[in-house]
Amino acid sequence: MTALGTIVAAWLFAIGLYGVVTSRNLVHLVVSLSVSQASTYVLLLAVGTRAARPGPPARAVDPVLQALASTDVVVAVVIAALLLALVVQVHKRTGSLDPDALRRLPE
Amino acid sequence: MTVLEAVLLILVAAGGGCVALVRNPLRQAMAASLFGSLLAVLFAVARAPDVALSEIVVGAVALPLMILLALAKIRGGQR
Amino acid sequence: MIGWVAPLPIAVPWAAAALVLLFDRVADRRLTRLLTGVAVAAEVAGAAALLHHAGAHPAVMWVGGWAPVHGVALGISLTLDRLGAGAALGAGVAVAAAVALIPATLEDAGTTVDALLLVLLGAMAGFCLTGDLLTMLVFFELTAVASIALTAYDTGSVAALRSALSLGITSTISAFLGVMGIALIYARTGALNLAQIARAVAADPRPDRVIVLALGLLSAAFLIRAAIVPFHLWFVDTISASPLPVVIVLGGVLGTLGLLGVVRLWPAVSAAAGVPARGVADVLVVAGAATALVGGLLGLGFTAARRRLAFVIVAQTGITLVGAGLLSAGGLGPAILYSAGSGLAVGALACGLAVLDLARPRAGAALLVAGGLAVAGLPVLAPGLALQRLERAARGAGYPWVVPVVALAAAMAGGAVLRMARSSPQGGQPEATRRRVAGAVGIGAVLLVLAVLAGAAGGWTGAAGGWTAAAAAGAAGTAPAAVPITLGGTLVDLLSVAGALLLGSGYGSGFTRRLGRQAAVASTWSAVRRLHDGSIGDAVAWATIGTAAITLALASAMR
Amino acid sequence: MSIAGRRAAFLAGAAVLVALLTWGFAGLLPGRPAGPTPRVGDLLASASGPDRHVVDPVALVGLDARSLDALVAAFTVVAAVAGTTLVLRARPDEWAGHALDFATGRRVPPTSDAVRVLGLGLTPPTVLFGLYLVTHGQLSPGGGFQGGVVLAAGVLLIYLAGEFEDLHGLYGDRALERGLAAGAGGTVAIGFLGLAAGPAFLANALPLGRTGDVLSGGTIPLLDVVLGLGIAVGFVALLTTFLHQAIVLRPLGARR
Repeated sequence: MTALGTIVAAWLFAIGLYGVVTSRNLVHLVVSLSVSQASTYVLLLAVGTRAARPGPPARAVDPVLQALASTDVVVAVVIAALLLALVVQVHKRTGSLDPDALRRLPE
Repeated sequence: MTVLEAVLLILVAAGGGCVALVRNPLRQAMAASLFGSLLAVLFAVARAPDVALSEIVVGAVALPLMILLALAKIRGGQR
Repeated sequence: MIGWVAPLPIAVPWAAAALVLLFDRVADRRLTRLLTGVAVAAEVAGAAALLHHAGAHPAVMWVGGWAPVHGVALGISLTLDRLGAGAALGAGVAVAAAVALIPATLEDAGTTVDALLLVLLGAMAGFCLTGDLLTMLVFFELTAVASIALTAYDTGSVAALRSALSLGITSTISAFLGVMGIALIYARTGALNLAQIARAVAADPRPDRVIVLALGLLSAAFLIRAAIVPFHLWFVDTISASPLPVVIVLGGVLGTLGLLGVVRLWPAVSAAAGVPARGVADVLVVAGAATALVGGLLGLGFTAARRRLAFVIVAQTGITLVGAGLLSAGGLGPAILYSAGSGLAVGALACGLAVLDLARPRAGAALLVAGGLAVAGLPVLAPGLALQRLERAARGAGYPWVVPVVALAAAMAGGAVLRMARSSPQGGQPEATRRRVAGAVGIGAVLLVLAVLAGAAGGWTGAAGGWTAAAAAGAAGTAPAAVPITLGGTLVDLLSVAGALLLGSGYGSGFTRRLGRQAAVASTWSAVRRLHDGSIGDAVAWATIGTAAITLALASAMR
Repeated sequence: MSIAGRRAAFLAGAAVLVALLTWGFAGLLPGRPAGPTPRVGDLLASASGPDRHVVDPVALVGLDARSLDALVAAFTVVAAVAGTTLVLRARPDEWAGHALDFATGRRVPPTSDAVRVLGLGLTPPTVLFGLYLVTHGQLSPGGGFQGGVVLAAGVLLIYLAGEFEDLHGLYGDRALERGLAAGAGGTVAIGFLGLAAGPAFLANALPLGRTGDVLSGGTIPLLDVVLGLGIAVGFVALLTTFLHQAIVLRPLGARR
């Protein structure tokens, strides 16, 4: 779990950010962010799993990390909703969802 | 690590790649729902039931639903 | 007694936020405003009491009564030292100024704005007061979530919506980095309490790549929010588009709190993990100096007032990081004083811009000039008195080269503000806004007076002891020392004020015009402008690059 | 930056970052003897669970030992929901029309009886499951956060059954936001209860009950209920705000 888990975590983090950086659609951009988010859960799981812990074998994943991750999952989706609300409002104002259409050269 | 966990991890990695690389937001919403379900199964198998419960409710249902509603508004405005 | 007071700066604003939302329709608007004001005042009073109480050794209070068992911290601590209490006080003052400025700037603001400001205040106080790494991070994430909608308050402006998205996305990525860093630290030490982490790391002095990677990720997480170059792209856009009361909070304290996170974290663990203190200081001082220079230079280069203000704040954060990054007792004191003074100056500048928006050019320009002199380092106000002391600390820590850099950055930032004042628009004087003008001018003046008072009380930073993560054990750390004001420091100060006056009066603009005609300079400048066009993808790409750079620098400094 | 330039710059930075992540993660693999201290989580799970009459160690950590984190999470939901309503508030150039089908632009036809029956039939079991999760947080996986979302899903099923306009009339514009504020405020009130009746803010000052009972664990079930109701109301508020946007609000001048 530990070795493969950490590799998958690094992959998910990077591919999610790649989606964000190269996105041509704001909805897509916000959803790509949730892929990077998943990498933190996979890492917490890899760290909290039995084999990675010292001491006698425990039954389940470390409760501190479970508490952190299970709360974070719920919080993350509310933040995603807030970002999607901004996206909806952007679309109302500009009629476009292209992140690069929002750019404006500063004075 | 069990074989099942390894297979699930690889599926999660592939699913995450799909979500980030699928460019059509509607298809992406479906991919995100699948990705959330896969994560939930992984957490359940790896004995993190609390996280699995959160993820199945949020990742597989709530988030995709919000994406669909946002897209619905946007489509409505485009016509 | 202190156990009673300690949770109040967090709990009172939150309780008030809940009440404000609850009685939104039932109660009169004046009543909810009063409730907001009382809650902010209570936070300020509570933080002041904690500051007064915190002595050389920090008091530790365990939330829920979960005291350590066999020296292992099971619960969350509130670690009450002067650094944290002072920062919580600063947050309270900034939010008070923001709340007071709302009537002058956002006439139709509803109760939701008050509630969000209160949630933000409680979160900032919690971030300052807790001694638990994970709790720090979740409080910090909440400060971001609460400020997203405040930034986008003007939903009719595309720039406001874009900058709120940029803030939301970069701060979310910052939170991911923080969680990853915490997971690594927990994997290695089994602890989340800062003091216990420090002890666990110190018990095993072998160089440890897990801890080094965790430090890199966590520092990047904090520096993204502090808008250190190259993490500053989202910040410049956000400050340019946010309502002015929000600018006071975002630009005046929230960035500095990111630096507080770094200060709490690094000395606690870096030395034992195999990165020599000098290596850490090198990374921080270079990042701070680069940020100060970029901020000063671009503050002069751009012409829009709001964008200039954003770069001036970036320069100030960079100078604060130089002081904190010296990792010496002598550097931290001036850094604290400087961040307090510069935050107050930012508040005064925001008030000045509000007055200009109300079409009172003379009063607005006066506030901007006073704020500009503060930024430039006039040795009457807190920033100047801090810079005087920073000169000696930098030389003492072996970074003499940073003294002229900081002076130059302060001169350029001050000059940028003075140019803002000079190019302020001329408008009519509609009679209906007299009360609003008086309010904005008054708040700005009060903030400037506070900056003078903070400078006069500059000695207190010397006694701001016991700031390390001494929670479970009460282990003593490096306390900021009193640094005497030297002749050299005063000279540097006066030089930078003179430089700011020269730059502000337009000196050198002919030179820059000639320079701008050269092809190479012109193409570089247009590339710089394009980099700051508010692209969200650019902000994320540069955040990735910066994170990689900081982690790489730390890893290569590893023994 | 140009799009190609941004992609190249990102790829360079990301390559270095991924290399560093792999380098550091490799240090987690077995090989280095573990430190002397056991993890806080294991200590809490083995030693403190029985003391607090709690079966699920995750609830013990999340709502007792680290209950402050749960408060922060609750207020994060408050801030996000309040922010969403602030961002999506109707502007002067919008008007609220009848529910429109966003695919065709026609007024929504009444939902077919089959869908109504299915949606309304699924509602009671979903709500029951949500209530079970909320009230059994200290006994089994779940708790206020998860149960709250399930409860919200149950309410949403009513909407899916085509009752949007009917239900929207039951409460005012911001009633849901107020419900969420009440839930989050309730957690602070429980915190003050600990300060008044116990040793410290958020102290578990209520009788602990018998291990395995629904009312065991002191303040843990109370926090679960308060959080669960707050989260449920908050999620319903979010979803209805989006639904309102999608179905009801039209830009002025749009074709009817």
